[in-house]
Amino acid sequence: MTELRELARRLLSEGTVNAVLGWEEGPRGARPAFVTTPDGADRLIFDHRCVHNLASYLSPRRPHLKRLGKVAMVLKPCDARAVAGLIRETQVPRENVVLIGVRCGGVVTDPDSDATLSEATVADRCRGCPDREGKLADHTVGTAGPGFPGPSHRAQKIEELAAKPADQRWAFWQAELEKCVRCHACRQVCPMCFCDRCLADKTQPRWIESSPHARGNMAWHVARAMHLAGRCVDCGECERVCPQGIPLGLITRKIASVVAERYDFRPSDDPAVPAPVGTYRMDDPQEFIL
Amino acid sequence: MTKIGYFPGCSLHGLSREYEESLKAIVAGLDTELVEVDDWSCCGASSAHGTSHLLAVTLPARNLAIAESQGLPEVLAPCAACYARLASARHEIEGDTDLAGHVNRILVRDFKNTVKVRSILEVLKGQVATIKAKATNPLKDLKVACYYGCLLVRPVEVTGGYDDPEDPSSMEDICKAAGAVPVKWNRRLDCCGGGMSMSRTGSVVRLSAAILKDAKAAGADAVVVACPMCHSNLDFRQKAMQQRGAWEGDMPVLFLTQVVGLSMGIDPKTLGMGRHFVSTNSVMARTAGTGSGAGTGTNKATAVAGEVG
Amino acid sequence: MARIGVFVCHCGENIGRTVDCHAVAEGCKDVPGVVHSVDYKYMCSDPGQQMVKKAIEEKGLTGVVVAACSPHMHEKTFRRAAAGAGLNAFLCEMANVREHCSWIHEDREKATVKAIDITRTIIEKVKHNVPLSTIRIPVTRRALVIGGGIAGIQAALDIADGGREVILVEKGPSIGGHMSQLSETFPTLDCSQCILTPRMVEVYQHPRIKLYAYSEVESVEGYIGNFKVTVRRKARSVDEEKCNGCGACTQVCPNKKIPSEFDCGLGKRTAIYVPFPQAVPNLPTVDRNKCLLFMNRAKGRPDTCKKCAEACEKGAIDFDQQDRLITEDVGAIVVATGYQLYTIGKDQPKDNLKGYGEYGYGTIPDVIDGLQFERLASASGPTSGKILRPSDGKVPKRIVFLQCIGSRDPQKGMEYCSKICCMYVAKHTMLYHHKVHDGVATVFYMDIRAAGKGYEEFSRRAIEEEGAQYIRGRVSRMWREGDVIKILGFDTLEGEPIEMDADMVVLATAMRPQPGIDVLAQKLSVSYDQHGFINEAHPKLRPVETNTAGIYVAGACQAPRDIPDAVAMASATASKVLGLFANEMLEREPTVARVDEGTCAGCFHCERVCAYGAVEHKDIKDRAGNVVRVIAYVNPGVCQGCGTCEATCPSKSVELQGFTDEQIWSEIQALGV
Amino acid sequence: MDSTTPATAGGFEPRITAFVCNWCTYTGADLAGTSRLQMASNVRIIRLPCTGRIDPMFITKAFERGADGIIVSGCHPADCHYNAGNYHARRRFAIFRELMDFLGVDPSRITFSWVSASEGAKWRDVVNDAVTRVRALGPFTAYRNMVVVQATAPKSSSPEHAGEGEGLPMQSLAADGVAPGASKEVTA
Amino acid sequence: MGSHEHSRNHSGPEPLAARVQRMTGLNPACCYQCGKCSAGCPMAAETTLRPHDVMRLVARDRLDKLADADGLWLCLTCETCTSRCPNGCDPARTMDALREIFATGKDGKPPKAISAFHKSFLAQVRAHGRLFEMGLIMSYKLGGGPMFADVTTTPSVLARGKLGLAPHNVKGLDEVRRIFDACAAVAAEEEGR
Repeated sequence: MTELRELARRLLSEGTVNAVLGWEEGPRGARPAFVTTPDGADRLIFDHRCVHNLASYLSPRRPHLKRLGKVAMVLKPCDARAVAGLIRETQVPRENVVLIGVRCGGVVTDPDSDATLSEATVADRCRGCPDREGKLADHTVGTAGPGFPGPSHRAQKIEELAAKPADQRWAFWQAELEKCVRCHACRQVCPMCFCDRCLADKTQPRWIESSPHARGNMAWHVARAMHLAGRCVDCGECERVCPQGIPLGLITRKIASVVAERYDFRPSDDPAVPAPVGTYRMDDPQEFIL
Repeated sequence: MTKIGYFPGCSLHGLSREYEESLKAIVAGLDTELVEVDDWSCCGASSAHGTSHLLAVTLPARNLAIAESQGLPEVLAPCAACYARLASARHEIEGDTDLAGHVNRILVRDFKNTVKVRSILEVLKGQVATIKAKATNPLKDLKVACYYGCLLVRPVEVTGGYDDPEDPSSMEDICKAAGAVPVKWNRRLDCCGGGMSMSRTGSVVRLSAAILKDAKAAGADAVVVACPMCHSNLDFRQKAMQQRGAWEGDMPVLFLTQVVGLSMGIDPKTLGMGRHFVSTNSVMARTAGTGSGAGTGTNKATAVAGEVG
Repeated sequence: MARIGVFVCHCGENIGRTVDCHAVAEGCKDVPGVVHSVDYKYMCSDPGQQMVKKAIEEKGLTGVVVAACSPHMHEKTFRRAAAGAGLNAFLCEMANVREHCSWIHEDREKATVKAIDITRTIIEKVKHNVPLSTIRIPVTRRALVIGGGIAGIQAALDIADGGREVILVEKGPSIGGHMSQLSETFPTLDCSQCILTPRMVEVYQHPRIKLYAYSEVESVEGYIGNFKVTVRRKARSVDEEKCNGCGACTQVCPNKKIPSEFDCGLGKRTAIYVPFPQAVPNLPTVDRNKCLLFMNRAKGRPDTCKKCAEACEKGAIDFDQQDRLITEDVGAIVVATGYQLYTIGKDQPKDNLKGYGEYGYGTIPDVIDGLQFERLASASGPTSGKILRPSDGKVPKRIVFLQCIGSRDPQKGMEYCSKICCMYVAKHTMLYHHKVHDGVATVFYMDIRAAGKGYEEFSRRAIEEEGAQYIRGRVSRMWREGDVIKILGFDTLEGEPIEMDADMVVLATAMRPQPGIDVLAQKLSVSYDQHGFINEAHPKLRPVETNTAGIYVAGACQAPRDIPDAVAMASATASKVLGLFANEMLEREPTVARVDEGTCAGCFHCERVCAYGAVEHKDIKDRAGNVVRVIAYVNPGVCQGCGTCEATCPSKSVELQGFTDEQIWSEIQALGV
Repeated sequence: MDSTTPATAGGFEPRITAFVCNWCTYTGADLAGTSRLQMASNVRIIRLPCTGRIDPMFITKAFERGADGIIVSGCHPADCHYNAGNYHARRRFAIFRELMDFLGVDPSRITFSWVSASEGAKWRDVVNDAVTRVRALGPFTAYRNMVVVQATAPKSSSPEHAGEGEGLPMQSLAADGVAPGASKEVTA
Repeated sequence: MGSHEHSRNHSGPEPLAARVQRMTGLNPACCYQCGKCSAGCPMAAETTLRPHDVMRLVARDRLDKLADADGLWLCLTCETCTSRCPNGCDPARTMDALREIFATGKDGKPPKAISAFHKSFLAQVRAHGRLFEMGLIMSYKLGGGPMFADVTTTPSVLARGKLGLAPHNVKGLDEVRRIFDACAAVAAEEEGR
């Protein structure tokens, strides 16, 4: 923690950056923080409650951050994949951000909880996560816990669902999709959803019906899943912020596994690694095509 | 000490026991321990291969399955024929899930096909530096014709390509490390007649004699082999070649392990030098006096050969 | 408000027999926006077209739907008719009720319902059609030809003779290519140099050809009609302006033992050299890897030698010359980079190429390839045209030719047939017999492929009149024993194994594209196959075009080709180029993508999926000139109109004209329950 | 299979929307016509320049608008008029198909095929097979009726499940903690 | 040609090429008869069927011609043919499959000596789990092998301590026999085709 604060203080006092984006202690647990003065660096914390994917603040959709000019960001290994994605898709110039990597052995599901990190409380995405530090970082600080070996509960649920007859899967998702109120929190929090004008807001033509019934919701979540295919970094933020508790992570994770199996691709924290959708191999499998 | 699984095969416990004797004699010096596959059974050889594909895969698979259950990651099969059968079985099971299922049902084992099969060349090739270092009695003037035959380096799909199938070099490298001088010759990949020694001796005589003649023309003092079947055809059958007028003279035929053993100064008797049909005395004479204790070794070998001859 | 006219065609009985055309016309009348709906026997006939024109004029139509045959049949016809009546051609669309309906169904009722569906779908689409106009792009009427072999020479001469300027870029020090290495050519046995040299000189002297020899294409930007090409003029270390080609420098060069590339290693050259006497341009080049002065420089030692510079009266030797980059604007590019031969050695450029261990991996000295034999047989070659074997200079009395080495061999070489080997092997046996009267030429072959004018006659002559021994079968192994080469083969016609002694063996090795073709193809954004051959746009109908508009392909870089093929292709590219250059402006269908600058997020997914490199980055600046956003821009000159970008764009900020989301959405809506 | 009564299923004719590329499949369908190959009349073709132009949203929209089945068809690999559009489409729809399957849409409602300009007969077979397959699946009312919140599972073949929803599987999943919250029990 | 057509095996429901392809996973039609296999075959001078002949006869459905006793059984399984084949055919594996077809005895017979040797060899392995060489020599001679060919050399073999006089039985004999029985059952099934 001291290491992190000293580094942040130095970057701010030397004028390398105008702000450091990290976490601080809030009234209800850890919360994102913008530190703009060297003294403010002491507010910074990093521990297992620092769940949020701060990369979404780098999105060009957040002009207030852009106005700050060059910033530093505290970076978990998983967030590094999102930053790499933003660099890859020309949303963030690499030279505009200083990345302070923190070594990480897992975070909890809920940043507001005061639970300690344990097998019971750890976020599902951390199960089996092999990365203790992000390779993209300019500086790396702190120490990491041992991490949590798998298996992911979501992966188990996906298998469970996949094993059921299609009509039961349909019923399951109908029940879930009916709950969606189209608040678009999933979109707002997603670091990879950075369009100025979302497809869902386009009216001519309107591909996605705007009223929150299952049919429009279906179109929305299908579109979201397709847009994130091969781009989703599995930060779990969409599911965490969903006020209706829809298990969105099941969809993104399912698609991630499809992409991994078919195209041997896993989200990378190397911006030079191309995403699998937008490229192809002449011998891609095509068993489903007559 | 590296441990490696060991599949002797029937020949090394029978007609070619000098191959096993010399192998066991040199591995200690190479800091290697052979862990024999428990209760191993015959690989099926060319007879299973010529009769039933399934049999030719399942018999080797039993041995690989046992090795797997012993926790052995790799198994050395010094006999080139056993190596070919084991490695082929491994390769075929790997590429054919139906066959893998079939084999597992017959064996009633949970065989995962994880064991790699290694030839003697592959194993010794990795030890060239050690062989060179341990060669207290390098075979300085011994000109050897390294004979690969058919099964050691091909097909590449089965061998994994540890050596070039058309222009191999591993045996020459090993012999060089032992101080011998490999000659350049042309028939080192030709077939000796293989398993037809008993059933079609005439063919074996024709093919093996051509090999020996070429080795002789290239100036070789001895032919080096790594296969009991090749050894028996080239050594044991020399008499038949002479009788049929296909070959004159005596060409000693040595196992590669014996060449390495001699260079290490191991007692020729331990290496089974006396078990050959064609006397190896000329070889011993050539290597005499080049290293410590070689003289006595040579004498002993001569004595042994004399006894049985 | 849309005013759509619907015209239903009976096509005689073709549509009318199964579809109730009148019912279709009636069924479309109640579609909102339709103000006119009629049926007629033959819509494509003159009176039919008049009906359309008249309705446009009288009813003030804003869109026309012709329910008739496939748009591939008559879309142009009706669009022209609409344009004739003053309606933008792209406001007219066809509903395919013949091929997709009346011809494939028998049930009249069902077919009529379907025809109405189809027509209504297109009506909904047309409501969202917008007037489009043909795109016009200016054309720079100069061409670039890459490769100075016979194909490149022919293309350059034809284009230049057609009145347009040509830049000819050749990688090596001289043009002429492989043809300049050949002795005589099949099937006429005329001297290769004799027919080629005049053409080379013509290139050099042509007022409209700018020759850049010893140069390579560095980069290519732009699109059809508007390419910007950067050429790297490699340093020859010789001042072209000063040199008079006297050759004094090459005489004094002390390093005389360098294997000559032109003689395929059979002859020697100096470090400063002219590759062959007829070279164009006739300029020496310093091989900096072999020149003593440069070798010393590389080791940090002071300059020594300089014998060539001392011998040069003109002071043309310039050891400090640097590579120069030159930019040229051209409107079309011809790729004619030619071929190389497969080598049988152990080191191969690709995993699937293995070389031939059974033939000694190229280590047997008297086993040579076809081009080496050409040099032996050539009067200007290292042996002055005598057939002498490389190992000891003796005349080989028994010569064996092996065909299909590396060709038709998916295991170790190429699966394709190299096409020219059958013919040049037949030629080689003849040249051999002409020069070695008591010699025996034996050929191991699989098939004799002599499909060409005079080819079969030629190969029969080699066998029937000149005594070549043809054995049908391949050779399993080959090795050297003493000074003979032992050959283990099989005669499949006799059914006998053959063990044969030869004094020399000539391998007819496969033709492959030049090394580095992939890099060049990527620079040009043209596609190539797994072997590296440049892909033609269509194997039958567009054989000399590539998938990138404005780039053409000639000769053996497209597939194995003989000289007549390569020359024919080259002339074909020239005619394509001259056709393109016939007008100052190029007209293009307006089916291209456009970016909505207001909503583009600049993620460039479109750029990644564009097969043509049509997507560019565009800076959006504020009033002070600062770049505030970078967004995508589709170059209409390059876009081919596939629409993959639009399907990929997450925010739907790019639209393909003629197939916009709104148009397709309307079609899907129209099919609704 | 769908939640339709057996009586309507008997006379059911599926509506199938086909999204095809202009150069291969559309031309192949033209050839089927020129060759007078008779086929089922249930398919309505929407012509696109390339399979690369086909957006998954087209398919969800078509289902919303009442399509019971979809055909997506274009040029064979290596034959794309635009070099690579079909390769991009292949990846896109490989993923889309698995997504729809995961969401409970029977993948056999969506047919993917490569039909070249010379494969008129193949186009006929693709059409006929798709019609037969989708006819057996029954109308896809489950999709277009999603707007009316319904608890009816789309594919319960057993009549006792019709109208009362797939309460059991949902509850069992909910009990596992994946789907917290009870589903609304509103009948169509 | 008439007799050729006449002698083609039309009785079986499955053409030979298809049968071989099913057994080997390789398409016999791949052979373009270049003869490189036969050029390298060490037995080309002795056998009546060279590898490329075999490939041709399989493609032409000529099981009758493939039955020649001096054909397939002279193959040494050296795999030179396969390793040099330019077109990825596998003549060695194809001949394995054919011998397996013939081993059932329905369509043809291997030469007595070779078949006796294989039978004796496998019998030893089935009996003991490993090869008992002395037993093999005895059983081979009794089973039809040339009676006196090797008798002269056997004593010298014994003198060098090379031949064991008693067989070694492996502990897992049950398993070895199960393998033999299961493969025999599969062979019987194949014969039924």
